[in-house]
Amino acid sequence: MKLIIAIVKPFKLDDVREALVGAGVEGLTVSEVKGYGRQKGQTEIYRGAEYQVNFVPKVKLEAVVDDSAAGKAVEAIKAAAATGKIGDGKIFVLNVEDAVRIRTGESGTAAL
Amino acid sequence: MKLIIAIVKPFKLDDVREALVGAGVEGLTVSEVKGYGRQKGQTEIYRGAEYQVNFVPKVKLEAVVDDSAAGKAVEAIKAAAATGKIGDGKIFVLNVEDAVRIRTGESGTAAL
Amino acid sequence: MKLIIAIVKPFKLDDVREALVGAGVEGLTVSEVKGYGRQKGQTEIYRGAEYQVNFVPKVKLEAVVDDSAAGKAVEAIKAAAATGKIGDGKIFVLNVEDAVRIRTGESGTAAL
Amino acid sequence: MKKSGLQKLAGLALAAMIAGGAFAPAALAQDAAPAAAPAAIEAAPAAEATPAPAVEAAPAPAPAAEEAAKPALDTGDTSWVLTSTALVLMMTIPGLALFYGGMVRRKNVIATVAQSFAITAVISVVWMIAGYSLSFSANGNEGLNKVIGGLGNAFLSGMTMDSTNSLAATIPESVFVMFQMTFAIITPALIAGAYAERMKFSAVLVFTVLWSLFIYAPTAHAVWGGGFLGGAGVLDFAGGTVVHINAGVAGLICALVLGRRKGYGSDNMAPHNLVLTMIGASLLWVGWFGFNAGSAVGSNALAGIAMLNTQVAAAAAAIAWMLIEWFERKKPGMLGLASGAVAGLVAITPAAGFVNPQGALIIGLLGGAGGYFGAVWLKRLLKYDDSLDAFGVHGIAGIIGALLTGVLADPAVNSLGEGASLMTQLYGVAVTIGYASVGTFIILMIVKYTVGLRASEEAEVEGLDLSQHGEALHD
Amino acid sequence: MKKSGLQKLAGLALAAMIAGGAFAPAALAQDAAPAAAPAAIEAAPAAEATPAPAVEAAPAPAPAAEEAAKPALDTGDTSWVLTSTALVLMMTIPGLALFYGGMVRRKNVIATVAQSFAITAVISVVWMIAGYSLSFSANGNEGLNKVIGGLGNAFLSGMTMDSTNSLAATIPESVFVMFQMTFAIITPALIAGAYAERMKFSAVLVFTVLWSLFIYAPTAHAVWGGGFLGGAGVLDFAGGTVVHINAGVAGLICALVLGRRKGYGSDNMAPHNLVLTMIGASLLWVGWFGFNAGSAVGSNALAGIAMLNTQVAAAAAAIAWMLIEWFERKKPGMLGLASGAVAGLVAITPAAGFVNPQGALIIGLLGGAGGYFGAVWLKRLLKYDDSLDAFGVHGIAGIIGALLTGVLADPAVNSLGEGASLMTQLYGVAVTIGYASVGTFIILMIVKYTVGLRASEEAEVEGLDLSQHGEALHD
Amino acid sequence: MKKSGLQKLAGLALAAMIAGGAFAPAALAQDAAPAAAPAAIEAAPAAEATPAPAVEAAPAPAPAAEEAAKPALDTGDTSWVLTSTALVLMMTIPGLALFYGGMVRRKNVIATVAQSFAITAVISVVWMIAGYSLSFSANGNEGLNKVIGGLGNAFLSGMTMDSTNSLAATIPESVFVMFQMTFAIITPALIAGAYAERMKFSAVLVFTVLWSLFIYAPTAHAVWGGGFLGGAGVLDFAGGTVVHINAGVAGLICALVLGRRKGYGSDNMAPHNLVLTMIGASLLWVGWFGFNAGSAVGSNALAGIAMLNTQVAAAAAAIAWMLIEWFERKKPGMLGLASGAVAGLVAITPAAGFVNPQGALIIGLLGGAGGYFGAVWLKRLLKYDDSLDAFGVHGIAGIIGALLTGVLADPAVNSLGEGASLMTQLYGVAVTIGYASVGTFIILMIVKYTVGLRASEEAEVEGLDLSQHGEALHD
Ligand SMILES: Nc1ncnc2c1ncn2[C@@H]1O[C@H](COP(=O)(O)OP(=O)(O)O)[C@@H](O)[C@H]1O
Ligand SMILES: Nc1ncnc2c1ncn2[C@@H]1O[C@H](COP(=O)(O)OP(=O)(O)O)[C@@H](O)[C@H]1O
Ligand SMILES: Nc1ncnc2c1ncn2[C@@H]1O[C@H](COP(=O)(O)OP(=O)(O)O)[C@@H](O)[C@H]1O
Repeated sequence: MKLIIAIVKPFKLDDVREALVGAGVEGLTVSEVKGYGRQKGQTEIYRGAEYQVNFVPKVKLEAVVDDSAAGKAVEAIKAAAATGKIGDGKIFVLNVEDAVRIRTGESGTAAL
Repeated sequence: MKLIIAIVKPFKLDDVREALVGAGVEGLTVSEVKGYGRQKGQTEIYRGAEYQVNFVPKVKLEAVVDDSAAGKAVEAIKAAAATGKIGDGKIFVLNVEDAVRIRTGESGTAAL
Repeated sequence: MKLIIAIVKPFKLDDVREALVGAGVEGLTVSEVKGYGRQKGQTEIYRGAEYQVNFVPKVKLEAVVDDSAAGKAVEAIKAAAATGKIGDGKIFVLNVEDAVRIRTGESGTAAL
Repeated sequence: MKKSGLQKLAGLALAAMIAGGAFAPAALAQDAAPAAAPAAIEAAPAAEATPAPAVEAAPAPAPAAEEAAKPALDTGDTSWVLTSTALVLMMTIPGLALFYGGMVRRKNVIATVAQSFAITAVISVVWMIAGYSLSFSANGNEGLNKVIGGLGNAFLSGMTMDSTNSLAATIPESVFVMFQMTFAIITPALIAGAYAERMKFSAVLVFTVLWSLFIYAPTAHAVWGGGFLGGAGVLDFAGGTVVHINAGVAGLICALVLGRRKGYGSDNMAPHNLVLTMIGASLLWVGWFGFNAGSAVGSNALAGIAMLNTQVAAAAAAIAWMLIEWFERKKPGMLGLASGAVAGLVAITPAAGFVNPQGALIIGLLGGAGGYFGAVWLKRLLKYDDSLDAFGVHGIAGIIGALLTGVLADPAVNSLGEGASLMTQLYGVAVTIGYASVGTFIILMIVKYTVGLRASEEAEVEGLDLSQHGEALHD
Repeated sequence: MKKSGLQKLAGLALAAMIAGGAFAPAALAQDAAPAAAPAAIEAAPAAEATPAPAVEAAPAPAPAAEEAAKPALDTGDTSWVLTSTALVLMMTIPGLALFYGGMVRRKNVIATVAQSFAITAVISVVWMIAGYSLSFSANGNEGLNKVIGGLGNAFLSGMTMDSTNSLAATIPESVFVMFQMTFAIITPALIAGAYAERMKFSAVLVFTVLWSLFIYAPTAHAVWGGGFLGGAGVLDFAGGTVVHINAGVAGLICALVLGRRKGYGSDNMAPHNLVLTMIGASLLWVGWFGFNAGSAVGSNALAGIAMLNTQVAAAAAAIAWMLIEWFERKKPGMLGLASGAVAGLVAITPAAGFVNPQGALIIGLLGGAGGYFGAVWLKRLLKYDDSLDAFGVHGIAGIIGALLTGVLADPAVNSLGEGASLMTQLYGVAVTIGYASVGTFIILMIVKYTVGLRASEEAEVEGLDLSQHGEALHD
Repeated sequence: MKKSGLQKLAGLALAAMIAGGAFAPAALAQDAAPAAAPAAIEAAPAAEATPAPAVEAAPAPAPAAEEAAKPALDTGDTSWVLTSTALVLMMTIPGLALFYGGMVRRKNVIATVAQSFAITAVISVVWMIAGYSLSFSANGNEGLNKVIGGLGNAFLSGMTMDSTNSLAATIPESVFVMFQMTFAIITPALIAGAYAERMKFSAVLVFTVLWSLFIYAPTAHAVWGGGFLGGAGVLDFAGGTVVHINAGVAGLICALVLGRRKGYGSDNMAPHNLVLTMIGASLLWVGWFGFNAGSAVGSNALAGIAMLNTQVAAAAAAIAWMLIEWFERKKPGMLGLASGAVAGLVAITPAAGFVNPQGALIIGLLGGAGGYFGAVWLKRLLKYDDSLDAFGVHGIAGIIGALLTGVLADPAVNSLGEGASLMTQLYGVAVTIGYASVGTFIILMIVKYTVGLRASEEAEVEGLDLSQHGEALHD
């Protein structure tokens, strides 16, 4: 199994979720994160004091999928999340050794 | 070493923490996340406009443990987080290549 | 490629970011998390009712780097995040199988 | 203790009467003075200070003989009571809504503020339909009049552009109706602190309507509207008994009947946003100027001293709570400051127009300490879950204030204070406690077996915001 | 419908006149009574109740013959209008700012509250420079005076420590200027609900200034300041037409011209913080006492009944909305309660000093239901994006209230209500709708082709907080 | 500059006197007029407008000869000052608490609002015990009376239901005590902006008590209570000198003595929630009506013009700040609008009852620009860390307003303005600056070497919420 981590623009979340579901992914977990990269953060000035906010709001999606489904999932994210502008984000793929569904105790691919 | 990622219901957090501590886990890191899965989110209606919130609040626990302790830790989470109802969550196990304790510079299992 | 996960004290975030950038890391992703470990949380008392908050606010940095850059990155974090006091945090290193830059479709090391 | 037993009986009798409309037992007929509630009499000396003589000096628009006796409307008095009405409404929305809303968990904040808001709406209409009449009109039946008003002013019929209520002769009746409405609103809203985070919204509404008609109206009538408590000389300047003890005791019964919140004692139930609570406490404090100084129903030295006493007591109580907390908890908190201030405001309420500022200082210090005792020690001891301490703060501090009014009333401030006595105050307190507890219990039972009282366990875990209102905070 | 067509024409004519300064067509010269707006006449009976006779009885400081006729300033009346001014300002900041601020998405909350705040600042100065004069001074040209005031009081010149406005003879002119200023402030601020989350900040400012001068001032003059609508007997006690229909209709035009927010219908646009909205609605409610009861420009029974009516209608409307929502949506929400209350407050505004409390109850129930209809059904039907329902709530409930005033006015409450007629009210409503829609459209076009109306798509996606103000919430 | 040096000396002398009780050096005995502070004299013309003649016309309740001379209490005046008291209390809690609370970092918000709240409680009691007496009673020793009141009214002894203060003859003394108390409360609360995010809570309390007794009371006495500054003709209608310059300068000294916050210049210290700041600024604005118009201590044209001037100046200053910011920072922000409004309110405070609206417009524009200069340029230049710009806004705008009062006072508005002079105003400003800076410094030293001033570095990093109060925001 693979853990696919995707960091994307927040307003793309729903599109990406739909694309993943379309690609057969049945579950995923999302967190609000702040990203640092080529896309620069903004500067805010309050009463003359300048604060550089180096981070840009992003969302991180994590989905564990069967090895065979990983390629399709990555493609789906890539297609749905792209705007062509800087800051579109990244996808990382990691190996997962085991998965367990807490409710049923199933493990392995059956747990996804 | 293994990284155990568990996504559980928020009100189970304290139970799970206690179970993990009981299983010998000495440190863990928690984040608030939103989950998508079999358990459906809720619909909110404001002045007639319907907003489907597809995500359900969950917490994600991450604990890095010694290879030998991983099985026990997974069992502990499974036992503590289960309610038997849909949405109980998942546990994933990944391999960790190295760990470092920042304060002391220790690395490997000693760092946990 | 390696995924470097670092859990550090929130007020060290900017120092760590700068150190990583100094070490050649070009992108990273940050989340607010709560940590449990040797450093204890605080107790709050409201009208005589005691609530133990077992978790301490931390930030989690995630950076995927080229294998060759991993060691330098870990060192950089270690140096920048240390205060010598309990709660300084941990660094974990995991293997990453693939990376994709959404905007361009590049993959592998080129995507970082 | 024999007397207190008797009074509980009296309370029960009251309940029976209102429910069944039975006649008042002779035992209650303690030669009630003819309906002269405190405020009414104040109006007289107050009027002297106002340019009333002008009326006498103006023979031209010669009014009828009976009208001549009636003091003219006073624009200054009217202005202050209009203002006070706005201030007291502000106490409930947004004041109390925020005070309570900040103390609950995040998942219940919308539901908690919605309770204050909905109670405001519902009671406004109830008051117009029947509440005002039951509280402040005379009941044709003299026996019944000791405990409940008539329905002659139902739907505010009988109120005209020229009419006044005898308790407030220098302001239009509409202004008196409105001012008193805001008291009728805040009282059941205060009870919400006790049942917070677990009562069904429908239950809140039904409970509120019944409680207002069957507990609040008779109590207000008994103390202020010409009933037996005012007649017996019980002093309650602005509602220590009618509002705070009443609501506090009702809250205690609610907490006992509903049982504890799921997870009480194990889950983290820390107040989610003390900034909201601070705003709420502040608006309660500011609004209380209308509550207490407005109860002079005039713009005069009595209003002035009531406001000053209010301020001194609130401040002293905040300091008292802060210091005890500093000692016991090692750190003084914002919640303590806010709670202390509210306890002091509660404690001074019955006394505001009877004591001097030195007396207010004492009442504040003791009220603050008493509130701490109620919310921190007593609750811990007895293990009931009065979520936001409606009883701990309003009940206990209300009792302290009501009793101290009997001790510290200064006739130089208010000639009505001359007859003040601890025993009479105790009598008023005991009757109110007895009546409120029995009556609230009965109403809760009625609600329980009709619409049901408590949200389902699932709903409670999910949070009342989503389960009761389908809404959530998104930030 | 012929009549309504005529009135639209009249509206257009008005627009032309103000823009070009042309003379009023004879068609409009419907023998307007000499400038006697409602409030002015009220002042008379009110004064009788106040110690006015004292003035007659005091021959010593013998005033000139003409002065003798003029009623003296009354400290009580003045006090209440001063207070009302504070209450109405509080309606806009922080009331309306929060009511709206809680309903937008998190990324737009600072921008939304900044709009209310900036509008307050800008209109205050505009009012001082020209707004007051155009609204409430007489225009030397009798024809023009039917539709717009003169510039004799520009920069408040002519106002002295002794002057009064004829509409409010017992209070200093400065107090009347201030009180009316707060109405001029809130009206354009209300429109912001329609263009929320997408209009450029610079456009907001320019639009506001033009709208206030060219739409608000003539309307206020026509209804209250001696113009043709007041002259025709159109009743508007506190601004149902001048404020709410006017702002609601302008909002609708803004929504139509600006188009929908990006993502409307697909993105989650749920209100981000209904606690803020609750605070806002509460402060609007409390502040509305100043709005409606203050419009009696005196401290008397008329103010009393206006306040009472305001409360009853707000409460009834909140209940009505809640019940419909409970039925349709299965759960009653905090947003519904707040929206209902505001709808009721809007609906009672024109009627507050004309109807009795029973009438207020009816207006509240219908106003609440009408607001629900406007904000939920109508918007869904017609698919325009009136972001926060400026038209749905203020427009619709305003129209309901204005029309019902013609039906329910009770001469026992206010003798001016005797002439009340549904047709006259309809006439006032139609003229206002016609004028406001045409005028607003023209102004929007001017703004569009000068500073531009809408924020760039990028700016809208990023959020107005950062894009317009360079600020963000950090918690 | 010789004169200013002299005045600093005078300031030092004052400090010595109060601390040691020494006699006033003859040098200070600049023939002070017998205690007639501005407000007192206003009361006279105001009274004329009120139905005072009625008293003369009413021979029946024949008062003693001396009483006949005394103007009667006026319910309208009383009503407005009661209302104003509520408004000014609301400025501090929750107004200032939120204004400041929104500007700090999230970890310090509870501590920041707790400071305002605790200061309110503590000063209320201090004022009752000694503050009022030291400020507004006459000192038996004529020399001392120039700089400090006596203790004859300590614990408010001597105040009766009939007594009045000579500065406010038409309202009960209790009302005057309360009204002035709210000024005594807000002044030290304002200073908190300078030491925010780093001062220990215990230090805040001790500092506040000492500062109120040793700096505020003498200043209030010197300007309003019959002391040498009022005697010298220094005009300060509502506290530009006594409240704002005083607090602003004290804040600067605090900032200098405490040093910068840890991380100043490198850490992100952006305001965490500008919605809270907007609420705070709005309530300050609305409450300021009580502050300035209430300072007429009557309900008359003077109150009216003061309110109008307040509004115009606040609005003009918000616009001025916004425009400068738009130019310099490219985007106008909510914080700028709020800061500008507050700067304008500060600037108009000394002038509110002396200038005409055109003058207020000028004061507002300059006050807003001056505040921008103080908070943005001056702070950047001099590198002190006045966390929330207590000095930048209150100090600078206060000075501008005080000086412009001397230039723009219009005798047609207030006959007292006739003697207005820039030099006299400068004298008042200089003495206040001198006295406040030296006195504050001494008090800070006392606190430093007793309870300690600054929270530990660890506590500062953790945040004052947890470290000082053991509480946290949970949302
Ligand atoms: N090496 C990395 N490790 C972890 N996260 C990264 C890395 N590089 C980029 N990211 C994340 O991806 C986001 C987008 O990256 P950025 O460089 O801004 O744009 P782009 O991917 O289009 O070149 C960043 O905000 C950050 O959250
Ligand atoms: N494949 C997956 N990858 C990542 N997270 C998942 C995956 N499947 C489920 N989850 C997480 O687990 C949670 C519970 O899953 P759900 O399908 O609702 O219930 P259950 O596990 O009981 O069948 C989800 O809300 C989501 O956060
Ligand atoms: N085994 C672990 N797995 C995941 N996170 C951990 C683990 N141990 C520690 N942490 C994280 O590191 C933080 C610091 O650890 P702690 O034990 O408090 O201090 P130290 O590392 O200095 O001994 C914790 O708050 C937690 O977030």
